[in-house]
Amino acid sequence: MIRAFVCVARRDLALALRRKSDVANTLVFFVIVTSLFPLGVGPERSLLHAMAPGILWVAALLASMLSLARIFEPDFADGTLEQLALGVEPLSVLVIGKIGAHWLLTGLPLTLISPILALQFDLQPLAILALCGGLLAGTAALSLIGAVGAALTLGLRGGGVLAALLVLPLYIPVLIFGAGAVGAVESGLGAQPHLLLLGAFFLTSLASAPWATATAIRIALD
Amino acid sequence: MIRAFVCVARRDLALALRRKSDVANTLVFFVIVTSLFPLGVGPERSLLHAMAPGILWVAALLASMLSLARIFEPDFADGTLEQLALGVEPLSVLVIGKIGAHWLLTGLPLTLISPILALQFDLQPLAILALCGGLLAGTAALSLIGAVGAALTLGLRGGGVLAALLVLPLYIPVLIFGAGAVGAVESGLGAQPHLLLLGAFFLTSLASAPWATATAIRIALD
Amino acid sequence: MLEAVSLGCVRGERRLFSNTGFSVAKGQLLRITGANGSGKTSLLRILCGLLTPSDGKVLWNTRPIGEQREDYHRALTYVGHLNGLKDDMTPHENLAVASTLAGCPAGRSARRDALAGFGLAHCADLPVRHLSQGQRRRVALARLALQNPSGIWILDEPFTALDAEAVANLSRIIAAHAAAGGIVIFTTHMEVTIAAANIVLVNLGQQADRA
Amino acid sequence: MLEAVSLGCVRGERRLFSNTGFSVAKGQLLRITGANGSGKTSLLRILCGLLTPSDGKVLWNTRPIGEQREDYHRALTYVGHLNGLKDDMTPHENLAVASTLAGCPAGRSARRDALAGFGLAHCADLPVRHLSQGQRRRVALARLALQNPSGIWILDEPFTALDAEAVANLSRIIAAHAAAGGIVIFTTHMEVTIAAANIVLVNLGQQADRA
Amino acid sequence: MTTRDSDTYYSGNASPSAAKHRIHWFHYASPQTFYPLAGRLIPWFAALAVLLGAAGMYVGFLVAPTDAQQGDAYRIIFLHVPAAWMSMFLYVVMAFWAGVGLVFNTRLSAMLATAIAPTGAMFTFLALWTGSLWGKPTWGTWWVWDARLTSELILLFLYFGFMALQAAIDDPRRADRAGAVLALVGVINVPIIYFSVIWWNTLHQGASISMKSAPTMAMTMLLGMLLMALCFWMYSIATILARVRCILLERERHTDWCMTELRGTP
Amino acid sequence: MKPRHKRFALIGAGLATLAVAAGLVLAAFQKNLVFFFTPTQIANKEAPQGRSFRIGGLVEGGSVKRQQDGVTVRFIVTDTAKSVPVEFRGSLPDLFREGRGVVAQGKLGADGTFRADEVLAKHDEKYMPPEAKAAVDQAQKAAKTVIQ
Ligand code: HEM
Ligand SMILES: Nc1ncnc2c1ncn2[C@@H]1O[C@H](COP(=O)(O)OP(=O)(O)OP(=O)(O)O)[C@@H](O)[C@H]1O
Ligand SMILES: Nc1ncnc2c1ncn2[C@@H]1O[C@H](COP(=O)(O)OP(=O)(O)OP(=O)(O)O)[C@@H](O)[C@H]1O
Ligand SMILES: [Mg+2]
Ligand SMILES: [Mg+2]
Repeated sequence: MIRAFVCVARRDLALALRRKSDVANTLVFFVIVTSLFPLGVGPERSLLHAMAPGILWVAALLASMLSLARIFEPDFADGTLEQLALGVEPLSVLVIGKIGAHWLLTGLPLTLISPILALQFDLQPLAILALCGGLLAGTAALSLIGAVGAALTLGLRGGGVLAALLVLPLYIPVLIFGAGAVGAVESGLGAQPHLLLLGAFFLTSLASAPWATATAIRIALD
Repeated sequence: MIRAFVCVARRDLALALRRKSDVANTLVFFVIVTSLFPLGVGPERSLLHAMAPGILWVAALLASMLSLARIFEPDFADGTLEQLALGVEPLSVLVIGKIGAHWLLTGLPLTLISPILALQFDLQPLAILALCGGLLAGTAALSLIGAVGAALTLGLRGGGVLAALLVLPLYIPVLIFGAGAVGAVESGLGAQPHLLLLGAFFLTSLASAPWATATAIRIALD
Repeated sequence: MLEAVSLGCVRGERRLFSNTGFSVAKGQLLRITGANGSGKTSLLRILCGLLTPSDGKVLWNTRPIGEQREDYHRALTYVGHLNGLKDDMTPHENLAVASTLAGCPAGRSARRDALAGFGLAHCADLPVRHLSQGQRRRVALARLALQNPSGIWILDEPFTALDAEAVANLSRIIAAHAAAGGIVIFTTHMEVTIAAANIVLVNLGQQADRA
Repeated sequence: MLEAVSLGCVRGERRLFSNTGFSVAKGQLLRITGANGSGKTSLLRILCGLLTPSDGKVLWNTRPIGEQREDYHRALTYVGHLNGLKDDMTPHENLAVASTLAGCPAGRSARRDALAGFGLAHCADLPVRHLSQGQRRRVALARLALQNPSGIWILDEPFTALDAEAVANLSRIIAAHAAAGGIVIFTTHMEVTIAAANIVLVNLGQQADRA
Repeated sequence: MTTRDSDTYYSGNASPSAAKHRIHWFHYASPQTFYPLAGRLIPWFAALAVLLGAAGMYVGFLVAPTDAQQGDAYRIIFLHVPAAWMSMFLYVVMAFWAGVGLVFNTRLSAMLATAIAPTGAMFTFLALWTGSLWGKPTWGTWWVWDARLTSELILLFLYFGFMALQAAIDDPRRADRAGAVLALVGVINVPIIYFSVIWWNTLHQGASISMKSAPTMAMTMLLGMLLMALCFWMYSIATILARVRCILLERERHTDWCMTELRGTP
Repeated sequence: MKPRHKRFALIGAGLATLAVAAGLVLAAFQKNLVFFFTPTQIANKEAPQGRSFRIGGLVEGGSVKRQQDGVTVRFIVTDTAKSVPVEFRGSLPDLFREGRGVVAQGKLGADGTFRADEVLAKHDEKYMPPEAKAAVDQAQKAAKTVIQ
């Protein structure tokens, strides 16, 4: 079981690294979104500072959401998804492998690069720490929830939008607590409660999302 | 020539309306991005007001960029693009048809919906007018420029990011003038010069982008 | 032994077939024939457990396949219309992943032999996106050489895009598999001669025009 | 008359063929043979003008095709490995678009006849995504019935996925086109008998292993 | 517009006879003759670059007087202005050769364009870097979003895009042609950079040197700047030629002349 | 239409489009599209109200006054026709001198004082040694040019 799990995760990582796009795509998107804002909003320091948590978190959320839209689609189109479904191990385990790879390729780099982008906005060191911690748990939760949406809408005609509509209500709490953590530190309060809630959110989705995703994939292949 | 042009545009419109996603996708994205910000940033009025032009324009730019990434890809994958290239009419004319359809499906709805979203931010009526006018010409220019990027990266490994990297330098002026127009009105000046420049930008891309796109498509099919 | 018990299938508004039953024992070949659109692919996917039939059931060793999915999948190899290959990976890597998922990871040399058996030695390390139509099909089929020798092969038009030599080669491989006690279920529109003792035919008839 | 003058083609690091020349006159059939990966598809794409050859040129009525693209495309119909169909549109709509782009818009009844000719009457209004493999191929081929009668047809493996009846039907259509003064250039791995007077063969040889 | 791309599409190296007719014009455009010629020229240009650079530095840092407004900080001008000039000039040259490659399907000109891009990007970066270094003491800020600065930054992105696009495409012929399209589309940025200080009132100063009027600059300062500009020019030629030679060898390694060339220099 | 004619039509249309674009650009430059506003424009109410913008001009000779707190500076920006008082808290760039160019970002107060967040120095395109500069200054004493 572990072997199949590792195999799937490694396959996705290898594919992404080979295409480069998938890794870079999200990162570039994240960097672009955060850097376009100063261009659009104008160079006023205080304004940018106040906007920082919102901009960073919205950008991270969008980056994660957009990259998720196509997590199963290529496999569906070229027939490898049906091969996964015909594999010996439970599909939900393989799905965790795929989601894990996705997170390693998007959530993690995003978290790692965020301190640099935060510098643009003059955030204090503690706030940056809260940002990273929040993103670590938050992006993982986003990947898990997003995968359910992506699987549900696989092969459906209205694909992309529907997934967004299904997934967004669940994304919003992540956004609010995530941006809240940064804001709390900036205004001199502790970020702990926010971060704990994010952690709980992550664990809950870890327990339920893979099963839901696997079921949705079987339905899509039918 | 006109007939083939209309045929291609109608085909793309019909396909998009049939899938619905393509229209709704961009709109939903636009709405989400602009509405998430108040959530992420907090409800401070003056802050939101000052950010408004930037947020609206960045969101429009991203929506347009993301939907463009796949303007030629499906046609490339299912072989209809090579049929277009083997058509009797110049490819550049057919390309204008495709871009036109794309604009009707993204730029136009985006422009039409923007006044409603602008209300969130307390913009004055004149500023909203400048926003719409700017978006009208600006999104058209974005569609044209973006098509070049999409065609250049068709079937490449790093596709998506690369397209963004190629296209963004040319997007930046649109963003600056677009957001500038709204800002100018807000601060009591006329938006006219900004809008005129956006118009010029649009016309210049109209004259050059279809040719570049057609050439890029032929190169990609090679 | 694989049994289909009074299977029926409805796609969209159309009933493709109903009350179709057969059984295939070890060492037997089953060829499904029928015009375009008569439901062959649908039937094969039902046999794999990918599609739920509207009536009837599929039994393997007398138990429904849904109740023993893991064991059934260990015995099964399905090559469909789609090749199930990743364009960005080489044939070698594709085979490595496929064999691991099928529960019997193959070493590098085993994979090399499998590819060579399908005449792909010289392009085993090119990304699949650069291969010709027929070469891709061959990579998909090379999985057959890696799976357990008494398994069930379900092949949907395996001969498409193959040149004459490769067709002959594949026929030989199919015959050998059956001779070794395996089961092969396949469809094809081509006239192929397979030197096997025991071929069962199931005809799904003309294009399904019935309501 | 279509002429290929000392064509050569290099893909990646490999030279697929070189110094290949032939000419096809009106009423002639040209069949290109060769193993998988020998470069048949590449040659056909060069003849269409989609691929630039590394050497040589293609002449139509003694002028390079690049200098008269519009006229050449008006005469040309290409059916490649890919069907060139939109999954979300019906066969009818697909044909309408294809014929308009080819410069000879077909009316509804002409399209209906073309589809019926390929046995698709009953699924002419289903979206293509619901069709079987063979039915899709038929839709792609139905374009042939709408184009001008003395044109050039370039067909890449047109017989794949077709059932026996459809294969016979297509062979008939090809023969008739040649008899009416058209040119047909095609590849196939199947043994097909086409009742035409004048078939030229070009062999691209074995899998291109040369450097 | 169709004739244009049709030429490139079908003819070009497909017609050996045409190459024979052009041979007088394009003698040095053939890789075999160009390769050794470039090899012979490189040392000369490199030497010139070193000499001019030394002279320029000497004039700029030891001879030229202090500026009345800025004191000694202004001396960064001897790097900034030549680098900025070269960044724009090289882009135009690159687009020109890329366009020639696209239209006439000549291999060498496309390779020239590929070879120019990194040098151009380097000078663009140098202009941006020295500019913002200079901006801190004079203007009081590293960076402002004024038209000159923004458009120069866009130029850097265009160079990057050109290089990234070419790197992403395996097939060199396709890479050349795709790059050419991008380079041509980006040319419009160059006049914008140049005229931005006239069209908008920017924080960046206007032109000190123009065709129409006498330079508003002391003669020795001007001399230092011109020497440095010439030095950069020679340096560019030398590096570009060297890079073209590498690209030539890489792409034509299967041809006879490359084989002999490679065997000759073990 | 013959292919040749079609091609000419397309090229013609492209050129016409470019011409209109050029017209729009020229029209745009008739209007003010600026990095900063001059005191004259501010006097004519052409500058933004209640919003952050940039003001540019010369620092009027003898107008720079440092306040008691040591960080606040007041000076007057002029374009020789009109002038605007500016107040700024923070460190000034090295090149900030009386009689030289300056660009300041900030808001115009109700009292007509410009409250700056950032002050940048702007210089012209003239480079010359101090002696030459003195000579030129002598010659052009009266006609001080307005920076562009
Ligand atoms: C990052 C910031 C800067 C950028 C991107 C930049 C860019 C450029 C460019 C592209 C040019 C060439 C245009 C032309 O030839 O007209 C140029 C010229 C020049 N720049 Fe800058 N610049 C920057 C900062 C500065 C600063 C801070 C100064 C001086 C205080 C300065 C002084 C000059 C001068 C004197 C010229 C020559 C103008 C001429 O004679 O044509 N630049 N700069
Ligand atoms: N979702 C659907 N809605 C309506 N009809 C459908 C749907 N899915 C499949 N069909 C119909 O079911 C049939 C599909 O059959 P299938 O793909 O199994 O054919 P096949 O026998 O494999 O044909 P071929 O020889 O062409 O591969 C077709 O007639 C198709 O039109
Ligand atoms: N970009 C590329 N890089 C390397 N090799 C390539 C590339 N594109 C194609 N090839 C090689 O060129 C050949 C493609 O030939 P082509 O597709 O024309 O074959 P074919 O004769 O049509 O084969 P089939 O009968 O399988 O359809 C293959 O051997 C393939 O590996
Ligand atoms: Mg089938
Ligand atoms: Mg082929």
